[in-house]
Amino acid sequence: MTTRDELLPLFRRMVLIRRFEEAAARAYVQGKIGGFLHLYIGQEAVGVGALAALEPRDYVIGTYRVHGLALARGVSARACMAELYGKDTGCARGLGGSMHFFDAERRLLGGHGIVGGHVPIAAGAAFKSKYTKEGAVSICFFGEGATNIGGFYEGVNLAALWRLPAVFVCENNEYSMGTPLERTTPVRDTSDRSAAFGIARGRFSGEDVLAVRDGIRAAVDRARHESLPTLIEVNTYRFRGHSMSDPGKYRTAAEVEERKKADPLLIARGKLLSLGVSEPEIDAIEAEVETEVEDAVSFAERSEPAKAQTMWETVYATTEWPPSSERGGAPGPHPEPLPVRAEGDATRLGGRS
Amino acid sequence: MTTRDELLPLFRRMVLIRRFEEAAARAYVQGKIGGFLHLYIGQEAVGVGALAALEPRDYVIGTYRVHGLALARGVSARACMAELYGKDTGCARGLGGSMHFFDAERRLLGGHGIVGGHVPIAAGAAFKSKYTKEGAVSICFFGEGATNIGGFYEGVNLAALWRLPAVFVCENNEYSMGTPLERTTPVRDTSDRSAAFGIARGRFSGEDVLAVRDGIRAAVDRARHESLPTLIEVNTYRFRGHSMSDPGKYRTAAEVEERKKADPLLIARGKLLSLGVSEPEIDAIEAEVETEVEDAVSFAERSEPAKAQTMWETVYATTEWPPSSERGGAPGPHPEPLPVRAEGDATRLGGRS
Amino acid sequence: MSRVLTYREALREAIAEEMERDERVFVMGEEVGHYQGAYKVTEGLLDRFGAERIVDTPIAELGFAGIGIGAAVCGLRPIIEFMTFNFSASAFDAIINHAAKFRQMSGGQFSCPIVFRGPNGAARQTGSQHSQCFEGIYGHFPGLWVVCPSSAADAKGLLKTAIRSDDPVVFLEGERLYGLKGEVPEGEHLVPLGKADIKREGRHVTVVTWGLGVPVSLAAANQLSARGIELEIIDLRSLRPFDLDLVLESVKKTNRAVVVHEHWPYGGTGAEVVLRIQEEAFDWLDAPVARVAGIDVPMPYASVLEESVIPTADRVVQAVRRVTYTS
Amino acid sequence: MSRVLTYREALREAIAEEMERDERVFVMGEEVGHYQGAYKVTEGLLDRFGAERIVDTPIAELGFAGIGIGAAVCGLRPIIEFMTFNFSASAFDAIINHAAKFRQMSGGQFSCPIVFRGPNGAARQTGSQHSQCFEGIYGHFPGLWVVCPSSAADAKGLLKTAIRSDDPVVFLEGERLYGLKGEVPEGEHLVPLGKADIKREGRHVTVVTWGLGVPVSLAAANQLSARGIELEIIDLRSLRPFDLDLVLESVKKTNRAVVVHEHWPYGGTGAEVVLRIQEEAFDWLDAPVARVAGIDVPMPYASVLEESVIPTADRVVQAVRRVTYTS
Ligand SMILES: Cc1ncc(C[n+]2csc(CCOP(=O)(O)OP(=O)(O)O)c2C)c(N)n1
Ligand SMILES: Cc1ncc(C[n+]2csc(CCOP(=O)(O)OP(=O)(O)O)c2C)c(N)n1
Ligand SMILES: [Mg+2]
Ligand SMILES: [Mg+2]
Repeated sequence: MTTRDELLPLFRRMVLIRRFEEAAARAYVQGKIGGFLHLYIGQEAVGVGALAALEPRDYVIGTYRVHGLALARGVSARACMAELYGKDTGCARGLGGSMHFFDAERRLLGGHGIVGGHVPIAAGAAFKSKYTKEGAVSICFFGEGATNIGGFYEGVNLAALWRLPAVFVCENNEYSMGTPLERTTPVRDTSDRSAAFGIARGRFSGEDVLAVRDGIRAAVDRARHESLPTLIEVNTYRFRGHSMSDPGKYRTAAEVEERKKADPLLIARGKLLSLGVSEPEIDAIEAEVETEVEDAVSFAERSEPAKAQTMWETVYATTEWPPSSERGGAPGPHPEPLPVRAEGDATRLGGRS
Repeated sequence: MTTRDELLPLFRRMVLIRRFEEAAARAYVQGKIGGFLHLYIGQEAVGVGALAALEPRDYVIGTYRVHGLALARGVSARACMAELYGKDTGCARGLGGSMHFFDAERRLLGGHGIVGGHVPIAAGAAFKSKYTKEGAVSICFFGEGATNIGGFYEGVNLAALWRLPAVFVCENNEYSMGTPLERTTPVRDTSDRSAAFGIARGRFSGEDVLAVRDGIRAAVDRARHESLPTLIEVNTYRFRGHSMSDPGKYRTAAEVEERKKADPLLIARGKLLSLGVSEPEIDAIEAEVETEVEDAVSFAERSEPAKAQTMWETVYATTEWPPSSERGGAPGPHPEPLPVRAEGDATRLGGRS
Repeated sequence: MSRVLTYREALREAIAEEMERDERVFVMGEEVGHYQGAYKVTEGLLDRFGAERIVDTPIAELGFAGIGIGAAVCGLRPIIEFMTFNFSASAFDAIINHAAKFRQMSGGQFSCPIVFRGPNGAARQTGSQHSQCFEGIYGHFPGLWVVCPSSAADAKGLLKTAIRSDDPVVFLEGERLYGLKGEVPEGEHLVPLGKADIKREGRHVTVVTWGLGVPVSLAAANQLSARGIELEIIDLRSLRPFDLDLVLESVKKTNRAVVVHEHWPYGGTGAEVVLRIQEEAFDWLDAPVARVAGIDVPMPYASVLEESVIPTADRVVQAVRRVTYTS
Repeated sequence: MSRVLTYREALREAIAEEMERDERVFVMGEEVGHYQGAYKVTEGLLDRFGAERIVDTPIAELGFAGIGIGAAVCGLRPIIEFMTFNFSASAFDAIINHAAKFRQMSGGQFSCPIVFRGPNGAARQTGSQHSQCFEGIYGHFPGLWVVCPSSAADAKGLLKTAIRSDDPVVFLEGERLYGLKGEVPEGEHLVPLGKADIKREGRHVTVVTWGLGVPVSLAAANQLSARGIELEIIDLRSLRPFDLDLVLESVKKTNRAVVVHEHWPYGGTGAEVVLRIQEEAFDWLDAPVARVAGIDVPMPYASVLEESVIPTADRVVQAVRRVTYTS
């Protein structure tokens, strides 16, 4: 039985993701955020629902479309926004950017930019959990496009063979950049691929956050209690382009408008109302979230930029880097001012001979 | 209805592979052949039966365990043996060795050493056939161990998506080097994996060469006439080690002896007898093959070794290689004798300064 | 006669012309068709040549690179686009173990006429997994050609030659150069592989560079020229093999050299060029050959750090001062 | 106190000791367990440590390398064996885009303490797909350590240190060195990463080398010593980063240098060493730095050709003659 107490915090998290990303998109257009920006808008119920089925000890890993997962996992809007701004206070200290959100404390293992590359890593987190018998589950998110690449296959296959406690969640949003599912994937239901691994499968809609939570929970339980992986397809849709630079010509505005009718935020709002939550209560949450996002933006704006020191220190854990000779002109840990002299006559260049 | 005329040439080919590889193994032990030597003994009916379902225009590609395919495709025992001996007369001019047999005329695309790496290449040959509408089918052989690697997955997946005329033949010989199927693969029947691609499957025993031919023919027809790929598991067994250096401790002698009862050569011989072929007729074939193999060995022995010239010419098609400065001490296309002088006193070393 | 095209348009023209000329040529890659190319190099080509020859792929670099190799050894002439070269890491085995070796392993029976192309190097703020240069990697492997044009004209002329080549060519486009404009000759315009080009003549210091290094070095040359130092800028264009003769000729004239490139400092094309210069022109050198490279760190996201990692005209100027002992 | 062990045994001892010492250490790879290792490095370890810590894998280099990375960032200390490093090409993306960058992308929150190890270079007659050297490739990537021991003692001491390192280490074992015997100290024996070792002192020419290049150079040194030329042989051992200081010290003494390595000539560790020597010791050099490398071709199968491709003592001798102007 759904209670308002269950749904309210999930609703709040979804609204937070939505407003956060809207603000990020504005900042991007203003040139305050660089690189790629892949928005999760429309898919919020998947990440929020799925992560609601987890415990703090569980591992979470995702793709370049990671803002929603990070916020759903409890990374602060401040740390997320600051990361987008390339600031030292960001959740990857300004080194990762939009695609590479991390949070060691919350066991968020990224934010990865190579499609499929993180799937074996998720299996590795599950391997560690099994090895140490710590009871943690590893959950891995990826798009339907990713089910065509070897990293996906090898990761899930090894998890199947070794019975690793992992949940593989394919967020089928019907497009891989501009290419619809039928032109990227020979099966229509990506969870069909579970047959190649002989593992359990799941498939459900990503519109209702609680339904997502429950669907994922079954797989999480299977992982935690039986040490068995599951491959799940969640059907969803992104309302925005693949990234901010996507002109979106591969689908019609009408298609997008149609799909927005099943906006997971609308659905959750409707459910809340039917559970007796009042409009003002909901409005209050929305207002609170807006404040939180505004605060995150102004925090990001006023934070210090990412530091050269961090850049050096994160190359190696076990040595000072780089040795002085490889610093080129970039600011180093021991900045070496480059001497500037009055120019001589080029015909009187010095030299050894 | 099997006729003797159908079976006799296939039997002969299987015997040729068997005797050829026995001779190769002897030469290997004598140190006349180097590198790896992966024998096909026990699996002959698979390659011979499968290739009997093909036309000359079809493409064939296999792994490092390729002698049987080459001989079944009609590459001469001479060219094969000479290749093992590293001779200029070999089917890869002594540059490829045991793992890399090629024959452009017979559309044998190798002999490849990277597990799974050749599967996309097979799909590429099929792509070419579809692109040019030439009606050729591409057949690709690999072991059950290879079904765990991304190259296999991506190759078959793209063939499925693009409806390429390809036949993917998994020779399940139950072991991947020393590891039995149940420790490498989460499914017991590798053709189960066809479900991940939504393509047709096949599964049959590799003991009876004609049954193999017929099983493969169905898939070849599907490829040729419907432009659809098939994933087939053929159940087989190798009687020798993974390669010559394999101590084979992972299985008992009793297991191997048991399996030898279903030796495809024995089975074919029995069938021939029941079809009214006489013992002397069979013996004559055997004797003929022995002569052919002996001839191949002596051809290989007396052939010229692989040439440095070939080594240089095969790096690039479009430029002379290497530029003189990169030849080091190796014999080059324009051999540059290295001057030898009487040694001076080391304390009087020359120098610029 | 020539027109001004962007680097991107020049590449597109090369592809279109070669596709017109030879039916065996096709393009394959992610989003090359309906989406018109992630970097729009293939814009309009789907309409013109159809889906059989402009082939959108799923995300399966190893798979479609391998398909290209299979098609190439069977007689087609594939152009495989990596959306960025970073993703070629997923196809690494196909490129180095199959494309580079097919001819050799087969004793010369098969050639592998394939072009692997796509953007190389840093875009802007796309982070460490998306900002790498690959010439230093692919250059290591005999059997591959490696090419990296810096101008619209070279982009067109080299790509056309690469498509016609019977060997595999790794064709690295500057991710920051797509919008660069330049004169491109009308009509058939071919640039031979393996030949460098002097982008600026000068007598004091030889700068050996390619790709993004060319505009950076040209900017430095302008700064230095005002102070009486004239750089000779050699754009290698082809990196494996590279035009050592032209480099040596210039160094023997200037007696000083600087290599400038975006890739990381360890090894790679840059170090190879330096090694060959000191080997073949040692007695002509008046100073050690200096290197200006991308800084030896995974690319950070923050813009301020990223711009400190990529070679700049200032760093070239400093290197020139070092080799001219004027710093 | 020391005993004579083979290089292979020394590696095994390092793994066993570190596994005894630290429960987080495990080994994963193809045939490392029941089969006792394709090259027998892990012989006996399955019996001793059980299948949970000596993990046989399917053929899935990308998958198990990635599993290692995931386990490492979560706190374990995986040793990932590639049956040969050639197969690491299939795991290239995992190594260069994930292991090398995890720490950086996360702003330092995660480290990736993992060892990728296995045989590097040519065995005998295994052909072009099975005979490659990878130090020139992995050395290019900041974030990775690259190590390549040439003796039993170094093999043990470096592997132990690598296993304890908090960073990813690419640990390249000489495919032709496994049977090499040498003294290995009893008890805890650790060799620091990043430090080279003088394997032979001499005053006339500095030879910078590693891996198979060490025995080859030592053989050349014996030949030359009889003629009064004494080579100083520096075994780099760690290739990224490498011990430039020791190299420079020696070159400043001998005024001549030769680099000797099995990998192909283009770029790589060899070219980097040459670049740094000429950069930092230019005024001390009496001759250009010479290179002896594997010949720039995919490895042919035929034995006679293979042996002409791999560096030999004769080729080192010729290079020494070049830099001493005695040829
Ligand atoms: C190996 C690799 N190839 C290509 C890309 C470029 N790329 C980034 S996202 C993307 C589409 C992914 O689609 P899907 O897996 O469905 O996820 P979605 O973006 O829809 O969430 C592509 C092609 C990449 N990042 N990595
Ligand atoms: C990518 C890669 N990894 C590992 C190897 C080493 N190797 C060669 S054959 C083999 C076993 C293959 O088993 P299977 O696919 O069942 O074929 P079979 O040898 O039984 O015919 C292995 C591990 C390789 N050649 N390529
Ligand atoms: Mg998608
Ligand atoms: Mg097998």
